[in-house]
Amino acid sequence: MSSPEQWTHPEPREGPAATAAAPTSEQVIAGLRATSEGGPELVQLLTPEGERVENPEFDRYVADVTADDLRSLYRDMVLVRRADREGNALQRQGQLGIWVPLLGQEAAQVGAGRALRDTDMVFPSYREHGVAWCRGISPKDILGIFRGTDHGSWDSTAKRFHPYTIVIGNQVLNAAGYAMGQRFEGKVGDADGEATMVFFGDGATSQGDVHEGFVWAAVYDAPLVFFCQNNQWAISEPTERQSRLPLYQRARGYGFPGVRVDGNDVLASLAVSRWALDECRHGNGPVLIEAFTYRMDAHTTTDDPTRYRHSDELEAWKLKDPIERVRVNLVRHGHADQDFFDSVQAEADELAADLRDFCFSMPQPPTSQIFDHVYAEASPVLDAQRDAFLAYHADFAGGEH
Amino acid sequence: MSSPEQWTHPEPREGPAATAAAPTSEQVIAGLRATSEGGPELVQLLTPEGERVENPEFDRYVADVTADDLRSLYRDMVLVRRADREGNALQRQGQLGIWVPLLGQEAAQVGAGRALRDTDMVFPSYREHGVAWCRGISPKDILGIFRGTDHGSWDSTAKRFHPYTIVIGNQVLNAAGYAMGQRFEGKVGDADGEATMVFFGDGATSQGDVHEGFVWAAVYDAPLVFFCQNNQWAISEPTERQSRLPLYQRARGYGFPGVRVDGNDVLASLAVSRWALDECRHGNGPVLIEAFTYRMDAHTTTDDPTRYRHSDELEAWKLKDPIERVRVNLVRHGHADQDFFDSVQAEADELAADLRDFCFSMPQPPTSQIFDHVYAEASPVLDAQRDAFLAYHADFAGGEH
Amino acid sequence: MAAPVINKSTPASSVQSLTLGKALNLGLRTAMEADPKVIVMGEDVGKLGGVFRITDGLQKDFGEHRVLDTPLAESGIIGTAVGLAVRGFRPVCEIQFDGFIFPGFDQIVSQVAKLHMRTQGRVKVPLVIRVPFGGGIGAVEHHSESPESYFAHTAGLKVVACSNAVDAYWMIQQAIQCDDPVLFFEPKRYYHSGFMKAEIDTEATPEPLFASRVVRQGSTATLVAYGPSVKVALDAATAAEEDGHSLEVIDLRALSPLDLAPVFESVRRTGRLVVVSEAPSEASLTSEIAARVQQECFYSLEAPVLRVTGFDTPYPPAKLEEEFLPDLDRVLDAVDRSLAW
Amino acid sequence: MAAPVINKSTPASSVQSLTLGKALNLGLRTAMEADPKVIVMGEDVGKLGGVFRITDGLQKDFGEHRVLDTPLAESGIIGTAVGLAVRGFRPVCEIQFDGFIFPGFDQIVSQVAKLHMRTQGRVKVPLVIRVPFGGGIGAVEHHSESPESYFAHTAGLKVVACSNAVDAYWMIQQAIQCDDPVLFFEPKRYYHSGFMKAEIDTEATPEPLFASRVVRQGSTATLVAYGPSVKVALDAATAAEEDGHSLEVIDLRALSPLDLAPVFESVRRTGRLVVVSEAPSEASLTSEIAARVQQECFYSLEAPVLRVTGFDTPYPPAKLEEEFLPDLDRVLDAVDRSLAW
Ligand SMILES: Cc1ncc(C[n+]2csc(CCOP(=O)(O)OP(=O)(O)O)c2C)c(N)n1
Ligand SMILES: Cc1ncc(C[n+]2csc(CCOP(=O)(O)OP(=O)(O)O)c2C)c(N)n1
Ligand SMILES: [Mg+2]
Ligand SMILES: [Mg+2]
Repeated sequence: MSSPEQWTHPEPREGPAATAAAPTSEQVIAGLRATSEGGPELVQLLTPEGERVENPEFDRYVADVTADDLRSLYRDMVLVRRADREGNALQRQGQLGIWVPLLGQEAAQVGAGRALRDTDMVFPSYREHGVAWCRGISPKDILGIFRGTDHGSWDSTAKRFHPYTIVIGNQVLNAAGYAMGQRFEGKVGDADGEATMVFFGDGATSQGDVHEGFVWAAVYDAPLVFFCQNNQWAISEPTERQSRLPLYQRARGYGFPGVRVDGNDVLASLAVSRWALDECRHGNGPVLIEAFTYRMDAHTTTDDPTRYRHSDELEAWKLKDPIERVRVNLVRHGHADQDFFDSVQAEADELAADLRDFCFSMPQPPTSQIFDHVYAEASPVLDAQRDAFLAYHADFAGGEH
Repeated sequence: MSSPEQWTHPEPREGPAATAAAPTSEQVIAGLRATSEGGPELVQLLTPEGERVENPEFDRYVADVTADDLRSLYRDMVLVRRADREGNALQRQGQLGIWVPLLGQEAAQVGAGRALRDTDMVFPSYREHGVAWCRGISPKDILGIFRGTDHGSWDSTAKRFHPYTIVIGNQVLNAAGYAMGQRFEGKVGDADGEATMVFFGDGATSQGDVHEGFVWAAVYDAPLVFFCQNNQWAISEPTERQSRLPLYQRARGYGFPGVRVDGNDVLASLAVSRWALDECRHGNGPVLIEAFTYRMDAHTTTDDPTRYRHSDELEAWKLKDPIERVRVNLVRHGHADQDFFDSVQAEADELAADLRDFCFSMPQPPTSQIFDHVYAEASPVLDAQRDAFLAYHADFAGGEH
Repeated sequence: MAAPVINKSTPASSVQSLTLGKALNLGLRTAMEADPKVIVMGEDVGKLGGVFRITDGLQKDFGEHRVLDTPLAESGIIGTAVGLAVRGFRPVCEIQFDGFIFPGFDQIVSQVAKLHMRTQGRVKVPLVIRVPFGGGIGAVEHHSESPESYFAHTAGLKVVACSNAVDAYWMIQQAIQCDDPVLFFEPKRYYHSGFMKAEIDTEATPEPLFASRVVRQGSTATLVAYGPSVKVALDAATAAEEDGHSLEVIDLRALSPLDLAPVFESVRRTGRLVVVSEAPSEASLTSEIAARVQQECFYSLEAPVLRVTGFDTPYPPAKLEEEFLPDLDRVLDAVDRSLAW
Repeated sequence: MAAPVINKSTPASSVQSLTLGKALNLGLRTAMEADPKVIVMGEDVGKLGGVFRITDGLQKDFGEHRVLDTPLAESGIIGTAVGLAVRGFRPVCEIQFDGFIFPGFDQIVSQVAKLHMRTQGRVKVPLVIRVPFGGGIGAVEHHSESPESYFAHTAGLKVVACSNAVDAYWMIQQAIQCDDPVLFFEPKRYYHSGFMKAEIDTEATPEPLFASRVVRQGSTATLVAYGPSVKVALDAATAAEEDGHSLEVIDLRALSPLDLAPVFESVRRTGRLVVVSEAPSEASLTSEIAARVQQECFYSLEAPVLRVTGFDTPYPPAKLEEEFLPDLDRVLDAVDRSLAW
């Protein structure tokens, strides 16, 4: 998460606003190609135009997906996007310190999230609001992170959805350890096996921890799906600053499979995730998935992408919108009518309104929370520090200094 | 470097000495296969029996190697081994705190070392006495590390041979940075280009720093040869604990070439290193070389390999001795007679005797050395600390307490 | 950039009114112009100019080989900077936020700090690691930490913190010129604060880098602070004046080596010392200051050295940071306690 | 293993005479027998039994899924241990040498220390990180360091150091039972020392883990030490007796949270304190002790708190370590200075 000038309350600038350096037209074209073409190995089941294309390898993983299911995937994406936009708006209105938008990554996340079973475990990074949703976590439980009241209020054990991890890459090793535990406990080996899925970005692939996670998971045959959302950007740096090769090929050097999926295709994301989880359940993990997608919004609400990327790129990706292609498909096959879309929209607006109300009513956390839960077993030194401060604080609040 | 019981002055054991767990015969066979067969992609120019085999890809890199050169390579290996054995002996006699033997890795190191030019830079780990030798560094300059008088006394800038690095993996990033600098300075691009070579072990490949070194070098097209000596063991852990795949294949995921060379074949090591350096000079770096070899001795003088590996393995590798195959080849082709071998042996003994004398006469470093060179620009706090201690020390040495 | 302010005593062009952030930017630019071996590297320092815009415009003017948008890994940033320094460069690494320096910790402790000694002075490591540090910006976890004590505890490193725009401008240049590795801590919350804007005379002669400075004279008690806490201490001193207390304020500037002579001198006069820092107190720089002062000023102290610091907890969620961070009132409370001892 | 020593007050089988290393080994074994969730992981801890043989025989008896020879990477060891802890295991990580903990520093600071707070107590991280620490073994670089202050400065961690075989046996078990992450420092130079062999009654009731202990009573001055320095302090106290000085010696045992009540009590009686540690002094645990004692015992101190520590330099080459390390004479010199203040 970057913290930009907004955070530091800058004075109004005297000079002209920074303008994005104007790229040459060759640069625009090269950039567009690099970021928008997934290459021949991209697994896609639903084209940007909403057409279902056959894939002999992965079709069977979504053979059971009914029109009902597709509508439900659509609904998840719409709701998730709506909550995301509300988060963004709440930040703009000063209700949140920062917001980390997922805009554009709904299909990657909902596809992966819906492939998971209750018994599976998830380690998110900080942008996985869509996966959280699929784990039954309300956007309300995420809000505290960005409002600054807590670090997330869901029960990560009950939901099997680990807290958001902000230090890039850390969670990949934590997930590898968890998955090793699943294996050590004998929970792996057949179709009922458990698995773990860990989320990280394209930029994260450069971190030593991600590599070590690959090494550990490979050596211990851990039932771990590495789910890399390549949204083309690590803040201002394009993927070319992290790797010469497409990221799914990184797996080659470790001896486990790597697959590139169209991250804007929820069906493909679902299929590939199911396949990968299935491999892991059976003891054939780990597996790397690179979901080829695009960060449609800024890195965070404090980021200014006009400084480093060209709007043409965004326009090109708009044509590949993850929600739109499902809508078109549903319409084309007569699987949904306007009523359906309206009702989803209404539901989304309600979700947003509810989130908004919730946000406005979030209480200021008590001062004592600074000291709570630092340790599981009390520390007398910290207790004394707390008692002294709370006494001072009460005193101070009570009388004048 | 492991520090074992010897370092901590253990009392004589009351019980029986630890005995190596006896492996099953299947384990012996599997182990032998894993550690002794390099696989079909192994580049070999000289068989263990001393026969020169053709290699269309790499022959040209040693086309200029004359009988003189081969004798000189032989001589280097013999001298380097002799110095190594002397180091080992000096440790046994209490003259050194520890010794890190290179026994068995002479060909890998001399082949690589002789491929380097003066203008190239080298980043060793802690076992590269053979490479040091090729850089014109006397074994005497290494002795201080193991006697505990200094951390190496060669001039790393003049010799272009960085200090030994003990924290596994660190030097790989340092080398990547150096090679980036060579490139930034425009020293790369043709046959006269500069290059850097960095040495590390099989175990080191698991470290995050080595991965990050791969990422950086790839992204910045750094003229860096990653020279991994896979000596089959990281202290007590076989390579299987670090990777599913042969290590040279790790490069696949980063988009640069990886080659496995017979690390016990000095000619092959020379050829592959020349090729790799040449690629780097021309701007086609980085390149990964895995030198498939074997640690014939203990990890260090404080290690006890009987606890974790079977002697059959060692016996199998003795048949592949790096020096012996060159000797056989020289004899077979009439390129060397007994006089030559005798003279090399005499030279080796002289080197050892000289090293020994030197070791015995190494002075105790002055107390003030504790404080020297902590900073390039003086720190008043540390100076005061030093002055107070040296005064106390002088006082203490002078009178009674 | 603001229009230069005309100042009588110096040529018009040599004085500029700059925020702390712009002062750092100008300091970096000046250093890069002066020495082609100076390079800037880090995450997003190029086109974006860093998430705080401290390197704004530098890549455009100095090129991609002198301002490197690096891959996302801090050990990589520091580790390659070491190699570049060995090659003769003077790298200036930006760590995006305080809490992200830890993946690079090993390279700092094992290589950056030790290489000069390891080579008996043959290899210098003139690199600067810039760390925007401290809280007060309403951020999420890991973005508000004060890790300076880890580095002060590490022999072989030098550590400084600037507290104002003028120092920022000079100290960054001096750090770059220093032949030792310097951890350079910047009070991020003041980067763009208008009230931190200052007249910077680029032709002035700066004070030495590793020297603390009395920034306000007083006689009742002494306050010692660094980085963002200097402003807190100064505000406290202003407020205390109303109560008739004259507080001396010392800006440490150098955190390692510490320049405590002015502190000792001050405490010998005032007999009382309060040390202010956002960092947790346990085994920290504030402990060190207390330990040294009680030793050097044993007979002068009329009360023990007191500390006003962040608590020994992880940095709390943003809504609680105001209570976590030392503020004017907590400092004054400590002064009162000291006076009442 | 030595034959059990017969002791009258307890059944023959419950008392054994063990070195510090063997005591740790037995403590680990006992913990693993008691709780199947306890697993041991690290480099070479399996067949080899660790480079110091502290885990000797454990893999043979508990299997490869409970004693893991891990890949060679410390961030990996700690990072996967966190995940295993989240899954319900109680991992005991061995870091091969003090100087190699730094690649794992980020995981320790960012995850191990913060996960419990981050989850408001919902997720516990009951992991133990064993670190053989300190000098005196004639080793090469990075093998003789004392990094404990870095961890004491890190909120969310608990830190202990054992100084003798009996404590080693109990403390490792208590650390494993603790629901907080514990950094467990072991004085490696005494692992196999015969003079450290002690009678361990495995049926005794141990003292609490996070409590310091007066290990020798005295009245002239107080010495505080931990880990390997406890022996130095005790030797100094014995030597001082000849000069008629009665020194009280306190073994801290707990480094975070510090249990200083017995220290305060002692200093209030003796008026003088010398703190001994091998670690560099700057911004360290010894600074913290000095800072707290000068505050709590302000009116009792007859001399400032003095420190005898390693110098603020990288650990020197082995031939110089005798001079670098605090020894009996430097401790006595400090006591003399304290008495003469
Ligand atoms: C260790 C670390 N360094 C730096 C940062 C600051 N930071 C936050 S997000 C980010 C970019 C991440 O990019 P990517 O991995 O592609 O994920 P994305 O944000 O695009 O989802 C950076 C540099 C961090 N959080 N952690
Ligand atoms: C970061 C770090 N962790 C642990 C060690 C201890 N150690 C020294 S050598 C070694 C094994 C290295 O194996 P490998 O990389 O294969 O090199 P080799 O010794 O076989 O040449 C270990 C674990 C270390 N030096 N650095
Ligand atoms: Mg990204
Ligand atoms: Mg090896």
